[in-house]
Parts: sequence; C-alpha cells; structure tokens
Amino acid sequence: MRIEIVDEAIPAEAIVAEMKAGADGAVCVFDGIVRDNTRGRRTLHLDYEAYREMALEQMKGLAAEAVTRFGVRDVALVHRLGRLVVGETSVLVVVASAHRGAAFDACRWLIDTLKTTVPIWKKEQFVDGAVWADGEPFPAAMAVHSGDDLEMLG
Amino acid sequence: MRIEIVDEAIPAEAIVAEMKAGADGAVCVFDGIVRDNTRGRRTLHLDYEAYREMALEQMKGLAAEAVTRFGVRDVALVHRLGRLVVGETSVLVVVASAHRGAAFDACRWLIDTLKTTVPIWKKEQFVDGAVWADGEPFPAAMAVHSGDDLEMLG
Amino acid sequence: MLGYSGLMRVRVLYFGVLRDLAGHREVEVELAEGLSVAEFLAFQRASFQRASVAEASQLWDSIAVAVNKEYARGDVVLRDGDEVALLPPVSGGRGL
Amino acid sequence: MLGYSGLMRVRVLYFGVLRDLAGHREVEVELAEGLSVAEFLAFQRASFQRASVAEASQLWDSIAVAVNKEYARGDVVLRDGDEVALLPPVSGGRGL
Repeated sequence: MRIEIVDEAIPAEAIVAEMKAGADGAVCVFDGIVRDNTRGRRTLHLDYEAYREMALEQMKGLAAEAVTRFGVRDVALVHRLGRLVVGETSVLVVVASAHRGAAFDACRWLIDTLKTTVPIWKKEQFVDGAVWADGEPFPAAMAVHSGDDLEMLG
Repeated sequence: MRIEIVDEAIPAEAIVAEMKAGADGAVCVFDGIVRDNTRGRRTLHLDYEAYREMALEQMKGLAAEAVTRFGVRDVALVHRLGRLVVGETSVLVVVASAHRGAAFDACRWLIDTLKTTVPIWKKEQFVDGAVWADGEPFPAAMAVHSGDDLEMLG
Repeated sequence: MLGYSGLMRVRVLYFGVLRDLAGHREVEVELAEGLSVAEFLAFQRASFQRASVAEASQLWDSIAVAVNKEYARGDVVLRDGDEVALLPPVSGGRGL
Repeated sequence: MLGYSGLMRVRVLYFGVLRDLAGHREVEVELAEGLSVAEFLAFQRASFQRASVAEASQLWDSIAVAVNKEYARGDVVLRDGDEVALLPPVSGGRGL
C-alpha cells in the first residue's frame, strides 16, 4: 500500500503502473483535479493544508479498512498539499482487485470517506477573493458530541 | 470522445492525460486487465474477438448515452482485440466530469453495460485447455424474444 | 414455409463459440422470403443439432441476433442482402 | 471550574478557517486539570467570541476535536502535555 502526503506533483502514471499485479482483473482510479470554477466563480488556485501527521494516519487507516471491507488486493492513496493550479491532481486513489465491483466500491468509499474524515482543508483563491471551502459535516464517529453529550452539557 | 477498437496495446496514460480539461474536478478510470487466473485456473493468455463494426457502433452509442444520462463532460472507451497476456489492458474507460459522483456512476455504467451489450468475446487459454468465457445474459432490449414473441412461437 | 413467393440471399455471421461450432465465421445462404428473425434462429438451431454440434439448449436460448449490425427482435422480417449475425452472450471487457 | 486541584499545559492547534481567525496555528495554554474536551471547546468558543472573531455558530457546532492526533469525544478528559487540535469540517480531495 502506498499512502502518502506530498508537496509536489503526484506521479499518477507511475503509481498506477506499479499497482498492477497478476492477480488483478480490475484497476479503478480516481483522479481529483483542480477545477477552473466553483459554482461558476472562476478559480485561480487552491491552497491545501493538513494536520499532516494525523491526516497520514487517517489515510493509512482508511486504506487498511478498504482492503478488509471490500476484499481488494491493494490500495494507493496520495494527497498533495500546498498551492495547486487548475488541472493539477490534488488526490489520487487507486484500487487493484481481482473483480471490478469491489474495485469501484472501494475506490468510491475511499474518496468519499477521505473527504469527510481526513484533516485536510483547502482555501480557494478566486479572481475576486479567497474562501476556505465548506467541508461536509463530520460523521458521527468523529464528532465531539454524541446525543448523550449534548444532553449532559444542556 | 475517443471511442476505439484497437489491435495493439492501449496507450492508457496518453488517453487519460488528453481527457482532462479545466472544467473537470474528477476523472474516473477503469482499467480492465488480464488476470492470471479464472476461478483458480491458471490463465496463459486471452484471445478477444469482436463483431467489429457493430461493436464500435455500440460503444459510440454507450458513450453518447453516458454523457446524456449522467451529465459528464467527456468519455473515452477503448477496447483491444487479439491475443493479450497477463497484466495487459483489454479495456479502458475514462470519464471526466465536474463532480465525482457522476464520474463514478458513468464509468461503472459504461463498463457494466459494455460487458453485456457490446459484441466482443474472449477465449481463455489455460494451461490445461481453452474455453470461450461465459457471457452474462443479454439485457431484454437486445434479446430476440420478448414475452410476446415467445407466446407467438408457442 | 409454404406459400412464400421466392428466395433471398443473406449473409450469416457466427461469433465466439458458434464460430468454433460452425467451423467458419461466415456463410451465404438462400432462404425463403418473409422469414422472421425468430424463424431463422429456430432453423439455425435445428441445423446445428442435425450436424451434432449442438451445445446445451441454454446457449441457444441466450443467443441474440443482429440484422445489419443492429440487435433485432424475433419478429423482424429478413430481406434479401441482409447481414445476419448470431451472437452468443458477450464477454468483452475484464474484471467481472 | 471550582474544586480543580491544579493546572496543566496543553498545546492547541488551529486549522483552516480557525487558524485565520486565531491569527496563529499553535498556542500553549494552561488549563485546569480534569477539563473535558467538551468543556475545552466551550471555552475556546467563548474566547473567540470575546475577541470578536467569532464565525457563525454553525461553524462551532460542526468542529471536531483531535487529542494527540485522534478524534476525541466530548467526555474525554484532557491531560498535561496533550496536543489538542480544533478541526473545522474537512475539505480535502476534489471533485465534490
């Protein structure tokens, strides 16, 4: 498993190439790239930052869970930090598996879960200003308050 | 849209690279590769053959339908024919889209639908014999007999 | 088949396991005009069985037919010069 | 807070929009021993509001807290030397 947080361009082709093994019938790749707009507002660049050590541990945990949960053979999960311009890859997910259903399911679960649980944030620089991108709410397992907590604090 | 049936190695990296455009936030790739076994039986190579002109038309139709149905920006669909050895790519599906949900959905629909509707067959050469791989049943829209036909023939 | 007025020529294509069973990929045949796809398929099935090259009936029940490179229903009527292909269940791609 | 027996030092990390609001990424603070994550978060929220750098309460309701690089529930009790991070909803990846 190749799980990394990097500060330079992600070598997507090399990572995909090294993932393939004889037992694989399917490789599913998700390549997240910097779009030229967000809801129609023109993007100049994005700045990604992370709680780096924690993010890497979370990513390792997700990769291991994907292998167990979906029965895939191998996973690569690489996220880039720093300033990225339009067209550059911010995150690469690669899943290699004997069968395609598991490869798709694991790949999608990995990117969906990464986006709500791995401590990485991005600031979008538009032509007319900059904002921190809204994140989706944390899953219950990561939240400070369970229902019980809230009542205790009440 | 790059829709092709080829007789030589699929240039996957070049195809993926040329698919990216500024409006894309997500690229989903499915790379179908020759596995070293089928249900534990060791594979030497696969021979793919097609009803070539029809297969290409079907693939063009699927790509166009994927764009309409899922709202993705662009699709590449390339299938290789002839003899392939373990580790080689037989089919490549690439979907570029502003958003990742549509990219995943379109990519998976394309490979699932290709596998049941595009007239391509493969013969698997094992160490101990060769067999035509079982296909999945045709969808109702491609079958000769609707329920009505069967009654007429009764 | 009685009452048909004449003959037509169609080109028949076999693929996959059917090509191996037929021993060739392509043949030109003369058929009675007005034959439907379903009738054509029944004749093909019978002729394979006569030649003792029949596979399980499961295969024949699952075959699709393309007329001039498009999937055709059983009630489509064949015409002179048609290209008719017998298609076993397809198995392109990879990663089932 | 009455009745706590002493003080402890914890390192507090701010990320994303909170780092911009705080004006720094990291600070060491002294806190009463026995403080829970939920109590700590309430104090942080109040201090941001005192400094008039509060964002919508929606932000504070959605913050997660990591203690020593692991997500922590509100009832976790902080200890001397802990690293406590305030995490706004994350937005890594791409292609929402």
